[in-house]
Amino acid sequence: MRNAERLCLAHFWVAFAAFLFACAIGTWQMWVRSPLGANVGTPGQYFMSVTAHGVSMAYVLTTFFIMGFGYFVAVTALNRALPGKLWAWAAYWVALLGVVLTVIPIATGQASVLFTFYPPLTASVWFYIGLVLVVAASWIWCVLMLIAMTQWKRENPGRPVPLAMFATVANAVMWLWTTVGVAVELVFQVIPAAMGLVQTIDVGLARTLFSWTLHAIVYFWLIPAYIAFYTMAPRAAGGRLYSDTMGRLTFILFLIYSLPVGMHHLLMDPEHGNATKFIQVLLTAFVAVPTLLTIFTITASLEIAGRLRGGRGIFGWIASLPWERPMVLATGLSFVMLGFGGFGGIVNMGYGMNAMVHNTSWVTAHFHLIFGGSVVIMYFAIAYAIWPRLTGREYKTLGPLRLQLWLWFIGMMVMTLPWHWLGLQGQWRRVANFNYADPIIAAWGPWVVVSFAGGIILLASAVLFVANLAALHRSPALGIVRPLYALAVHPPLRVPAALNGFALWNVLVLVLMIAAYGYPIAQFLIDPSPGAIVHRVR
Amino acid sequence: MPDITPRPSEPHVLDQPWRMWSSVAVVGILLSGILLGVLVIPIVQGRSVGIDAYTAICRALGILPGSPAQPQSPTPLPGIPVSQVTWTSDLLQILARADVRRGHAKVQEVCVACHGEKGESIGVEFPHLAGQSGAAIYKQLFDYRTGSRAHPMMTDVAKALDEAAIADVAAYYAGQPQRNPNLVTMAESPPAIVQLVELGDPKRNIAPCSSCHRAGAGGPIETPVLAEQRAEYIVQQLKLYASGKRRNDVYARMRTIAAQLTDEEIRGLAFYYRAGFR
Amino acid sequence: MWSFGVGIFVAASLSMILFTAFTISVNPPSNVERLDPKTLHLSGEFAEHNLGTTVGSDGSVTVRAIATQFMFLPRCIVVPANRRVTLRFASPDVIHGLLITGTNVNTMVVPGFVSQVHTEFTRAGDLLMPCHEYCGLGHSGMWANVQVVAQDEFKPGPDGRISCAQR
Amino acid sequence: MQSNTSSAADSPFEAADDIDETALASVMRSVPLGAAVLAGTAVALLVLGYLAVYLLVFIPRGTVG
Repeated sequence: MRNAERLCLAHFWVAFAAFLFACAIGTWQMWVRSPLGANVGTPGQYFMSVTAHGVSMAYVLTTFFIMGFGYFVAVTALNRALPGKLWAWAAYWVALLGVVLTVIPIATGQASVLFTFYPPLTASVWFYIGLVLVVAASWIWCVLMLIAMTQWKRENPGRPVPLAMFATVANAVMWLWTTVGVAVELVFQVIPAAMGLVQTIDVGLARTLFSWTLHAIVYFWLIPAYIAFYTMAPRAAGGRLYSDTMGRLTFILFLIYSLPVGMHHLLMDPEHGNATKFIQVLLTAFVAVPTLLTIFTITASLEIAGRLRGGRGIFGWIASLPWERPMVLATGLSFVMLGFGGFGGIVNMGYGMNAMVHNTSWVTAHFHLIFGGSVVIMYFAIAYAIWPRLTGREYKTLGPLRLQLWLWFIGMMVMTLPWHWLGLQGQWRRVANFNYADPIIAAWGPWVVVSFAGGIILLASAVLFVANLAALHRSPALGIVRPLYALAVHPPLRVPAALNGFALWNVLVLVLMIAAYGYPIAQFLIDPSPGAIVHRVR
Repeated sequence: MPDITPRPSEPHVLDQPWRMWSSVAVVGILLSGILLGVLVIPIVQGRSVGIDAYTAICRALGILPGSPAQPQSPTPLPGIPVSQVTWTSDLLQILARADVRRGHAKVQEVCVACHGEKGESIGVEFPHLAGQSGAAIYKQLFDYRTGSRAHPMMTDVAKALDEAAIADVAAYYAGQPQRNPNLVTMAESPPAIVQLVELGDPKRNIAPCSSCHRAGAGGPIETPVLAEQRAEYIVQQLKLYASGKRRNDVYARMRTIAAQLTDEEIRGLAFYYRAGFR
Repeated sequence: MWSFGVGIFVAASLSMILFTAFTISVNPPSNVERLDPKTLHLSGEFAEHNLGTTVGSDGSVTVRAIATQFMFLPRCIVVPANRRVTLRFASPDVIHGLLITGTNVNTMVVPGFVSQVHTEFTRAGDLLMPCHEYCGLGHSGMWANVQVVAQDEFKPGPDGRISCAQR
Repeated sequence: MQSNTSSAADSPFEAADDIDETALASVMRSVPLGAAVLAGTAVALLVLGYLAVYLLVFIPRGTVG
């Protein structure tokens, strides 16, 4: 089994290397944008940096972490060897090759188009080909996850798939659906333009296809955090999962409602009518359901733990939770950030209300809180939880781990709360510098400096995180392997096929996607919009 | 210790209500969304401003332009173009596939006297054309030809060329070795000029010169590349833009910027981009 | 019980949207009006000299502006306070976007389409209208100024045109 | 990571915990009251925040459409 551990570690180290690098350049960007960094760096350098930050965080950290974590879950939750290990390694190397191909044009300034592309701007074709390879590799991972679950079900007829694996496969299935949009955009529109085969591009169609991917991709990143909430946090706290069914429902709801909602990223776009926007906003409102179910179920699970440890009264159980354990601490901090991020989110999805905040720092604050905050802090907690098992070594003390989690939380709050405020004032996104001589912008200056301080705290936390993991590789050998996954209060004995597989849900996703994206995409085929001239950045 | 001994499920009995109710819920949510978004909201909003239901629904779906909640009064206005060049897909393909040999012949016939066979101009008032963007050369020749830009010599020269010849000439000069940023003049330029080129001037709302005029910057398609260019030519053209005597820059992209530059800055920029030392 | 609460939450957030849509007709700016970005400058309403603020014979105020790499044209827009204004934008090149600080005016400007926002500015003052979508290396230097003036200061010329310098 | 066993109970990762069933049963009489109150309060605050932004910022800035 050493091979499976090496496989996981190989993925995680690529992910965390990209993460550390992205944190460093992210902090640099905040300096450039602040009043302290006037005339630092050219726009070329700045947008190169933004592109690298986005690609590292959104594509490399997430994809490699999720693949590595998926392999870990498939082996440990199913308690059987990973099928197709050679394929898994092949996928790893293909993804790594993709990263290298993507990084070279970014570093040479030939791909300063940000990680969200913005056609008709086009980068060097290698930038896109590299990203396609990363996605293709992740498809291999999806298939391996599906095979692992199917084989296990065949060996264990009638038994419920362990929740951690069920959720991982839900994520794999969702990811296959998710990537269709961006894959079509890249293969049929952007790559031909980047290669010079075509001179114009239908921008409305490109934006629509990208929006297909743009929301669900965030849930792809998020699901590992939710797996930790449901399967690891209750055990770490010394309790049980309040409801296994709730967990299954949550992941199913993520699968069906994360996809037909991407157009809420296009609310301010002119190429779609109000009606289709409204339909997707209504579906977006239902994306809140799985998160609200999770908040309740996990809080109840922690309450079980707290009361078992002697907590009394309505809130007494909170104090008696073992907050010294990184997983419990991270879960608590993650929930706080999820609350603030959710607040920002319901304003974003507010149909007309989106006009108040679209493309302002409010949005940047929202996704940094949700992804960078509540999700990435759970990536930390997962890494801390499974690193001893991967390396066979034990922490000498948990102090630095807790410090790191606290620093991340504080840094994230200090960085993003001012961004919300600035966003409401109209501070816009994606600029290399502000004209602080303007009276409106001058008033923002102090808050920009505060958020920059938050960025520095985050960078310190990121360095400490990698140092903590690296230190473990030289720590004493692990004594006892503690169990990782929580039991449910009522462990599921039989579950309906609907909660044990994805056939029904795939059909419903198809129905929803046809209803939500059928006409919005078809309109570009019925009446193609006038093409825009391709602008090549290189 | 809980009993976790597995027992086989009875899929049909257990599964049927799940199948049914989840489908009902999802389809119900979807239908209510369609009902509200396509019918109720546009009809109610349209009624409040006197737009009939059919028009309101068509606007909501995006079949007709406009908002279902606002009267739409399109006012077609006549317009006078500052340049008649239209960058179509076909034109860009023609430029990409233009005949360089024919272009060379044409250059030797009409251009060589001032701009040189390889695009190295023979006098300070003539721009170097070697390695210049083909689209930029095409745009200027076309504008001379249609009168959007005027020059005592170039107007007649361009009028004698047809569109295909313009494309050939543009492609030929574009294919000559590219001129590179002149590191010496860049190093000798005062910081304020370097800043204008690299960072622009936020206080005056001037974007960096390099965000369009560097090769491969991804700016407007017709933007000329500035590198090792005749300083005198740059000064002259910036002044023409500033005074509004030259106005074939689509949407006044250069007129607005040039009008804000001081004479000293114009000279500084010309020095920064000047040719020499090869 | 909790699912019930979740249901209430979803219903409440949706009814706020519906309430706003029905009472004050708030929608996202969705004006599916195709216009070829390659010929914008040749003729029609987005030709250079038609840009800016125009008051129609019916008293309607329309602002037309171009978002291009890397500036807006006109670079300053004047609008009246507390009066219905229609803003129309188009891009001849790449994707842009804009907001006006302190207001709800916000739209993407996608080449191939006319973006249209109807609004009423509620307070007079000098505002900023930056490009908020990445449009290339000069993106940070792209913004316009917006002057919202009181009704009695808003005096268009005989041709119905008014610009910042004039007022 | 052992793969030679088939029962989840034998796996070191999903092993039985040492929670006493009677203690759990007694705790389950009060769960999820605290969770409902805590999560309910958090969601209520969220809604209040949303309403505050809606009424204090969005509406005064004028309608758009």
